[in-house]
Amino acid sequence: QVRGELAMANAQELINKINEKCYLKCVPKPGARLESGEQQCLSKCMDRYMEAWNVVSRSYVNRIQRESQSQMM
Amino acid sequence: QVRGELAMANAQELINKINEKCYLKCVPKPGARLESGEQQCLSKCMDRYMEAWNVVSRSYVNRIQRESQSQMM
Amino acid sequence: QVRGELAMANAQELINKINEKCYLKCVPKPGARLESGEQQCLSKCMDRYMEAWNVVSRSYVNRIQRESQSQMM
Amino acid sequence: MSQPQFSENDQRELAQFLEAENAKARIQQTVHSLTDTCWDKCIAKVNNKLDRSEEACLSNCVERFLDTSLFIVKRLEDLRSTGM
Amino acid sequence: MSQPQFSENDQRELAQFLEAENAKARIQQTVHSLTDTCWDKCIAKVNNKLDRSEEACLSNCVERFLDTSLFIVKRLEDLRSTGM
Amino acid sequence: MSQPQFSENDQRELAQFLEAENAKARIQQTVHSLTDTCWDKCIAKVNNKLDRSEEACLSNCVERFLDTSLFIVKRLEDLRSTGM
Repeated sequence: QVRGELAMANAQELINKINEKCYLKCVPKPGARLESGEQQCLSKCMDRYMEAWNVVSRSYVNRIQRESQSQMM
Repeated sequence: QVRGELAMANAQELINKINEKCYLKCVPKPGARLESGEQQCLSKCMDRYMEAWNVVSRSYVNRIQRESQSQMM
Repeated sequence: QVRGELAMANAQELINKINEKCYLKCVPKPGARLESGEQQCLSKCMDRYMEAWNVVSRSYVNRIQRESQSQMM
Repeated sequence: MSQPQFSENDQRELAQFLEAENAKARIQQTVHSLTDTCWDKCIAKVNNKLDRSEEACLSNCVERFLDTSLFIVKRLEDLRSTGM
Repeated sequence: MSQPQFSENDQRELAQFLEAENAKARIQQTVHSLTDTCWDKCIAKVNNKLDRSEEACLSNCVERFLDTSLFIVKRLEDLRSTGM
Repeated sequence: MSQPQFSENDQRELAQFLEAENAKARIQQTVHSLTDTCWDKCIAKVNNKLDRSEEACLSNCVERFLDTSLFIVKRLEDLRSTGM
């Protein structure tokens, strides 16, 4: 249950960040509806943001592991 | 008493946001005193911010109500 | 012990702010390593930020004292 | 010190009241955050009145932001269900 | 487990100490937030020393920010008392 | 209401589990914050794929940000030990 809450919090934070960053990039002038061009931009932006999250996560975890190894030597 | 605290927290947050946004807009180069032109700008900015808050609040509450109605159908 | 925690929290917050502000200013295009020019910039930026913190702190404490004196008269 | 005694009925009413106040606080917090975002998007300079286009921009900004939020959540679910 | 016993005097001193530490923490938090705002307003590029105009800008930035805060609170009270 | 009884062993395992979950939550929070910073630094416009230079920028951005953090902490310690 703790694990579930953690995953939820993580997904929620990811959604909030994507919302903030991609709304800024893809909907510069909000109109009467979400245009199809804006929706395509949001889809792409969302995919890129999740890729970026993965790259950052990988780099960060690698770094932590390198540091903890070098401390043990 | 809970209600009072809520109203207080709401007013405090509004004051903080107005302070942040309007100081940025109206006092680009802070001088030895708050000039009368800057004070006029602050008054206007404050009124506009509170109007904006009301427009946003109305739109948001409308949207919540529409969504909760469409879910009940 | 409370005092120690407070000093720690204060130092940590200062480090976070310097990290955020000076990384933004000094490392516009992160490369394969922290270049010596970037390191020099970070040193200077860090010193300036701490000076700025001191100026702001002094001004703020002065102001609080002036206000509390004028209220007592 | 003795605890005050509440009937079950009192307790239920208190819980409802607190829940309603909580909901109100969450709504106000969202309104603050939306006003922050939409102020930056819609208000370039401060005039004597919000003009019609600024007001329309603010209201569209709220609606489209919430659309974006729904769009993202729905797309995440689609991606998950197609097993990506 | 037994609670340690404090005299009323000890308790009062402890409460005063904690209150003072709280006040210090709030002041430090405000200083962090003001430094953040005023750094962005006053420091365009990083030199070998804060020059006089940057230092004056920082100090004015703090004073005017607090003036702005008082101005807003006072005006809110005026609006309320004239029944708007 | 009676408290459930845990053996000392259960308690130790529970504490370890919670500690590990806490560490995971802190790491995820740092990843969110680094992604925020590095997205703004590295992604100017949204393409059909992260290209090589964007990916390198993101990874360098993380590494240099952490270097910066270590640099600051180390320099603070040096300043303190030389008595400034």
